Amino acid sequence: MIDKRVRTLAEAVAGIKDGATVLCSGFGAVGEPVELLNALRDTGVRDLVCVANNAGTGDEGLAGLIRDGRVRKIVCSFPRTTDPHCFEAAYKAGKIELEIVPQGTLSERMRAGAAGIGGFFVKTSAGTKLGRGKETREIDGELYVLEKPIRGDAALCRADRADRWGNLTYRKSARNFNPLMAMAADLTVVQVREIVDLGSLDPECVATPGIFVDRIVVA
Amino acid sequence: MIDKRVRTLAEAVAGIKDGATVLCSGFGAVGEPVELLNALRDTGVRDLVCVANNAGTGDEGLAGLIRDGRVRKIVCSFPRTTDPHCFEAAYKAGKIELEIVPQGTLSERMRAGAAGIGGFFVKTSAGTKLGRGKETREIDGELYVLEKPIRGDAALCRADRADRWGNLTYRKSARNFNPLMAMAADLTVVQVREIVDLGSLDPECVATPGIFVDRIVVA
Amino acid sequence: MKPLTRRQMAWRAAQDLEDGAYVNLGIGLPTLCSDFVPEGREIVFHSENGILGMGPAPKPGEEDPDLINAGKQLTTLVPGGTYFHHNDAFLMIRGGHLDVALLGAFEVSQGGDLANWTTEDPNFPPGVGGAMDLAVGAREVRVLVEHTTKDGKPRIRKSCVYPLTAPHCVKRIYTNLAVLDVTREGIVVREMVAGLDLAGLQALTEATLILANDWKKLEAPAV
Amino acid sequence: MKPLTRRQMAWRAAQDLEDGAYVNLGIGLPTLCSDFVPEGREIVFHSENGILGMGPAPKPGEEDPDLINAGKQLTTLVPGGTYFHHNDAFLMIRGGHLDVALLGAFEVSQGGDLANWTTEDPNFPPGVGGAMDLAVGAREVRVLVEHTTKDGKPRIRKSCVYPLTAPHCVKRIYTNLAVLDVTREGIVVREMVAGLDLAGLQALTEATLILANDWKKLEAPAV
Repeated sequence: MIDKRVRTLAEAVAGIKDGATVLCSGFGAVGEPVELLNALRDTGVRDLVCVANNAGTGDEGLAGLIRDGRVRKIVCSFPRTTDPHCFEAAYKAGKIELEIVPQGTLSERMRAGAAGIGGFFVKTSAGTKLGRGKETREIDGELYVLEKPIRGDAALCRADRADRWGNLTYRKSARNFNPLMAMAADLTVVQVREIVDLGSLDPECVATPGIFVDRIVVA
Repeated sequence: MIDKRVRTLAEAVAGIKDGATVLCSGFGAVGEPVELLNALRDTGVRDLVCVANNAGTGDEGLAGLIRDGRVRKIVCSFPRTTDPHCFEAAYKAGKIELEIVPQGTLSERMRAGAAGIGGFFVKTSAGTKLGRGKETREIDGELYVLEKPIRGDAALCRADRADRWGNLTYRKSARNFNPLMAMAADLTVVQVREIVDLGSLDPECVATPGIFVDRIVVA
Repeated sequence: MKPLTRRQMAWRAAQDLEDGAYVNLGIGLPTLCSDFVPEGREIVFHSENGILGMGPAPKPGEEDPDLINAGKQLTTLVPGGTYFHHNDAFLMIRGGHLDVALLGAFEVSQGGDLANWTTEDPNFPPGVGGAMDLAVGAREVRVLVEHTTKDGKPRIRKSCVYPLTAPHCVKRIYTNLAVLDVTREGIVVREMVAGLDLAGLQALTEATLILANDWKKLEAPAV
Repeated sequence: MKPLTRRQMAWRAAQDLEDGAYVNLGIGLPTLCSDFVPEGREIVFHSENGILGMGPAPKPGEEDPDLINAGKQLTTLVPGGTYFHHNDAFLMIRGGHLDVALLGAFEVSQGGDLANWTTEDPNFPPGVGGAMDLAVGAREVRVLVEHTTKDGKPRIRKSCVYPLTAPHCVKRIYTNLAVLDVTREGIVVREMVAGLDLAGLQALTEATLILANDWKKLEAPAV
């Protein structure tokens, strides 16, 4: 029987090791798996590379991991979102490495990681500072840069409803990076509002099929 | 006001020119926009390049276009599906050009066309006859080939329900190539079972947002 | 001479959004445009966090914390609106599916280069968000920007001083003083506020301006 | 010696599908495996036309023309099953999300090369379908194939004569005579039908075989 439910947040994040690359979902605080990120901090794990859109908001979740010095490097598109004081303090103190990636490129690099794409050409960042050092190619008269896939050792996600197979639905704009990051990691852990019976999610409306999900926990 | 509804099949396919590249959806006959393809044949258009998974089944739809000599070239993964006699006759008579593309590569090439990706590396076909002549690259010790985007001048698709903005839902495995081809063409025309009031499709369950759709017709 | 207010600038930019257009509004000033869509036009607003069909800000009591725009403000969905994930949102952007991206700017160059993501201030970590994707992906990029900086330095320059968001992408510029088009021949003045002539506008602009034969007075209602 | 029937071959391959596995069954012989999943195991069958959680063939009267498998036969969906588009179906395949692809073959080489898409018969147009994507993308590729052609020629060869589907991809081979693993050392015989010895099996195989120390008799119930 397939049963991806785990009972505790600690079980949910078990096994994520020092130095791991962790995809941290959410757009600002919306869709952010705050409780999973807090539980990850409680494991004592260190030297993380976190991939996220922002760099934490307030003091919980990703911000808490950064505040407690657990994040060696953050790969994100826009670190300064609402109340980024944890990140700003770490950045000014030189305690965190920052890699800025355009939001669409960040998203597409994770999709490539999920889809077995070894690399891809996009126009985004061509001819800019963020495109420097990247392989370029002229395609049909326009300049493209080669981008490489990103995969996580783990992805921490948040959804609305799940069944025991790990099928997921989301609410409104809280979907954001969740379906994408869920596909792009070796271990995908999802906190959900509610777990429902197998077969009660509409098969036409599941946004993340369970094949991408390893563990679900209610939080 | 946005109103993508057209009244007749003839209006729906108007403007597709000789020599056009037409993305023809469907997996075999399931999800195939048979009535749109028949209407396209009735326009008298010639020298089409059709991109499809198969090469027509029976005598209607894509098969009819091929039988009537309107298709100069077909790009597909598997020409011989259920009852492919129109294609087989044209092929044996040397009247149609055939380009075989692995199904996943075909799908990904159209997505690249839809997504502004200039090219991408995949392992599929590397080291095989279908990979010959393609640029290759070793990435992390494995051989990849470079694939290029496909875009259609037009895409003909089939959906279950639509609203006047062109938002679409599908039924079961009739979804197949439809959402993908709908994104990858300059003109996307969709035949649907039913048109419903704006706002009556669940915004969480729309499989093709209307931005990709130009015309809808009930058929 | 009476420059437009920020709300008037947004009003002016909104007048050019055609019925049925799919539009992404950048964070800040461009976001205001959604308040000024001319009566009778249906514009579909796109947000890079997975929304098509964004509506106005929610009424008190109708806020939903799971429904925000790209600027992380609470928003709403209109009938016909849909949700999707981030990757599909950027497929729409990069794949040329948006008719217009209306963006803010630090600078625009004579050749249409856009600089809007970093001033390289060492006190602030940089952040690019979706700006570069929008700049290369939308079918038409328009910019809403004050004509000069607070201390009077031109923002429309021969070439950008700040790092580029994308080269050669801007088509039209709305400022508090003028409406300008980036063309092969140079930057063409389509509209100017009353009391300003080409010499006066040129004095506030580093790029060389060309006055359109059919230029008009830039006017906006009190909004 | 009594070779397995085709249904017995499918039965044998099905015994190795672990509880919880995500599995794609190739067209033809592999499709039969879904009838023989051992009691108590939940296997999620994937179909490249956008289905996870395919069930058995529909009962008479319950057929839905919009619900077919990759072989274009009518099928069903089990509770927990989902639908998605072709591109997501192949993202699952190419991205290494499937545990097992069970495929048919014309030939398999000693090094695990697979040839299953064309015999280059000039009378038939070629067709590859999803075979190449499955061969490179699934975490483990297993093959179900008659040990020899109808006229007795070996299908397990030193190198493939027919054009490859993918090099070095096959891990395990189920034939009507044996279960074989492709290893670095060569092709290892794990099971053989009663009445056959290594010399007898080798005589029907072009690739060099190695007998596993713990080899077993290949047995299947009458299915």
